Amino acid sequence: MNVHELNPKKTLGVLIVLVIVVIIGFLTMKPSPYDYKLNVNQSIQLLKDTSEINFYPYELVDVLNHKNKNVVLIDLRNKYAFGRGHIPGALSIPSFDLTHKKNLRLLKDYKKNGLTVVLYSNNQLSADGPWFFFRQIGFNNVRVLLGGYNYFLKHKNNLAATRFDNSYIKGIERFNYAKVSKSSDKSFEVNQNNKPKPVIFKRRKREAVAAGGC
Amino acid sequence: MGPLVLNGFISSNWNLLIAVFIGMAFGFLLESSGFSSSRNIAGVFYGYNFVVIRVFFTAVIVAMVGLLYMGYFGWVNLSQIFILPTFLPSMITGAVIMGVGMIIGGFCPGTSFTAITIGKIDALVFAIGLYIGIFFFAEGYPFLEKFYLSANLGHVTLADVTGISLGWWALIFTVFALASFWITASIEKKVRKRIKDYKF
Amino acid sequence: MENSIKKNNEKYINPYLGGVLLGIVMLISIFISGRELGISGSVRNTVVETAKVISPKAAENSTYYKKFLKKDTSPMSNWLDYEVLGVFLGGLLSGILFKRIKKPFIEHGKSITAKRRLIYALIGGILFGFGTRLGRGCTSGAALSGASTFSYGGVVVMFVLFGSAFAVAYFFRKLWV
Amino acid sequence: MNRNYYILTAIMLILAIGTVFIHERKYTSELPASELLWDILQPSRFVTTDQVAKRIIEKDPSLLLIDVRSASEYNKFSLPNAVNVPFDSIETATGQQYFGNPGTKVVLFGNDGILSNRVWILLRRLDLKNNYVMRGGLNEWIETIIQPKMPKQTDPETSFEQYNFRRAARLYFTGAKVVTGNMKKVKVVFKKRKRAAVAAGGC
Repeated sequence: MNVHELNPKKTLGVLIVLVIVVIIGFLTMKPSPYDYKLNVNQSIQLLKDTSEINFYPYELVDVLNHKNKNVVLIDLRNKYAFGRGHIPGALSIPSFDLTHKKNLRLLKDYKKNGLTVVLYSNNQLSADGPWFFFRQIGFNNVRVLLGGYNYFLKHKNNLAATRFDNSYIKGIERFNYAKVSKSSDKSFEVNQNNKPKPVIFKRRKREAVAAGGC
Repeated sequence: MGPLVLNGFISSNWNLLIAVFIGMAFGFLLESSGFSSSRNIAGVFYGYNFVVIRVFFTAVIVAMVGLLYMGYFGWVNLSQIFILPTFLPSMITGAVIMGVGMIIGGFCPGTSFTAITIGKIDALVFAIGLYIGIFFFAEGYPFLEKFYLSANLGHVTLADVTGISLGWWALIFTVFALASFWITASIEKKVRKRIKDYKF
Repeated sequence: MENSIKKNNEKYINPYLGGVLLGIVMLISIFISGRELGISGSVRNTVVETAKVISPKAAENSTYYKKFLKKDTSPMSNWLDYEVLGVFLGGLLSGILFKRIKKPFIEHGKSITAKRRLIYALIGGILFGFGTRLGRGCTSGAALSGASTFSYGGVVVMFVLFGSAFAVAYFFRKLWV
Repeated sequence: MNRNYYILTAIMLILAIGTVFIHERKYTSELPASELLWDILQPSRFVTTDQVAKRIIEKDPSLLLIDVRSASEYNKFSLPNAVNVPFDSIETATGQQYFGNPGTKVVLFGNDGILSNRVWILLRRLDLKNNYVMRGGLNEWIETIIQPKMPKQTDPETSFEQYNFRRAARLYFTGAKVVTGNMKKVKVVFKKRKRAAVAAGGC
């Protein structure tokens, strides 16, 4: 008796179950809502040119008197802080809610309409992380407000004049470090040992891969 | 998500228990498919019984296709699974020796173990032979070491070697296997007409 | 003896059903442990263990045993041993279910005696055991599991193993036909 | 021949054809984008200049200071034993060797903590752990450690302790002359709240 003359009912059943599992797999698969659009190297290159990154406080003048309608301000602080005071016309999206579907769709719309999105928080640092994240997932219209809300609050009446102020600009040396750190007293010499020591590291452990074979 | 053990969903102690169950399923399927009979195994090479080809190729294509789907759905991280390393010269030699051993002995290790459980002495002798063979290899290892470790390609897949994606390979194997099923069925029919005394 | 084989032959499950289920078992194994099946590695472990028991010194000096004689054996390394234990249990279960378990007997072709069959089984086992080490696994470990994870070496072993068996089948036809 | 075999063959063939069209996932060691923002919003990576100074003074062997500024800035001044990994070379082999080593705490610093924070984000994206950012960078280092301001008498006691620590740290880092006489806060016993002065005497 040849096996091909028997009815493979059970085999068919098992294979159909397999097909159902595959169909379930397709149905339950969630496409990730966003993914990296810049690789790490591109992200590093992005940091080199600051003109595309920064939004200066004096640029707010045009936004506030509605001359520049291409800018959307987004307040990343929590709702309470927003309620106590914010830059006029700003939209409140607390930073933890940024990737909610609704907000992501909103940001996508802004990008499609060619609007510049300016993120701000109390200081530059708090808005800088979300800004960098959005740049990496492909929102090239997002900028960060230098100085943050605190600086704005201090200078909101003379924003245009801040063009000549650099106290809010980060990443520059405010001191002559080497000079300041030298003792006035020459009896001791210090900072002799700030040359790096050779550091030897163990290699990082590789990711776990199942062992196997016979 | 998977492999569950590597990603910390299951402790490695449970893993050993699961190994027993997986082995049980494996042993059960080998035995119940007829692999515990050396005549069934050897039959494939004389054209009167293709059960080995059928079980083997079906398992391979189901696992291949299933693996790709599981990787696609994100159920298993394909970069974490074990892929047999490739040492072509020693593997080809080993496979040739295994092929001869299979014809002479009528078993392969897994099938001999299941055959022992149903009381076959020849399977037990085959398993003892396995043990001796591995012992010989271990003793002769100093002479074989260079050959054993030559041409190490590492854990490469077909896609790494050929540049054709794994999806195409799965399709190629599936078509090949399905074709072989239909062809062997007709061969079997013809050969069995000739061998009248063997009842199937 | 021949009669009993004939009588029970019909009780095997459909080979395609066995194949599909075996494929699913391998997928489950990959999903849980990240690896597939294997048998001969466990036999190797046994050899290594016995070598350790009989003469620990010689085992430590042997280049081959040394590879597997680690002080802190990780659980993954004896995964195979547990799996093989399962293979025995599974075979037993199937044997009971399908009523194939009998008193110890020797299965052999009509043209050879039981004694010759045993001698051939031993020779075949020795060859196979030697081959598994060179091939990094047996039919299940290298050919079945290797091929189903698309391993280049696994696919090569699969084809070469069956090819070489086909090539020499003619010379040993008396054993089986 | 049973008809069901044709069905089986067809199902298997369709499944296999499907695998050709599903793209293979790219497995990178990078953190999924969906998890990166969450990590960015956690403030646990920030360390203060005081904490860094303390670790340096204690010669903590697990501490590794990384200067993310350019090489020329680094050559002018840097923190003791700091290693220069300019932000644009973190992905190179020389840069990578410093990050993600078990048992090492990497503290990144720049001029203001903005650049080092961005570097931290990139390192986190590369799934490298145990990195920290020195808040305020070198500017704050100078302001707090090298030129500490004396707290006002009304400040809480902790700020005096901090000031004493900073003066000692300054000594360590600059070798400045010891100013004799320890600044001790005049103990002010805080009453819960000053009551409005009430005229003595009753009615």
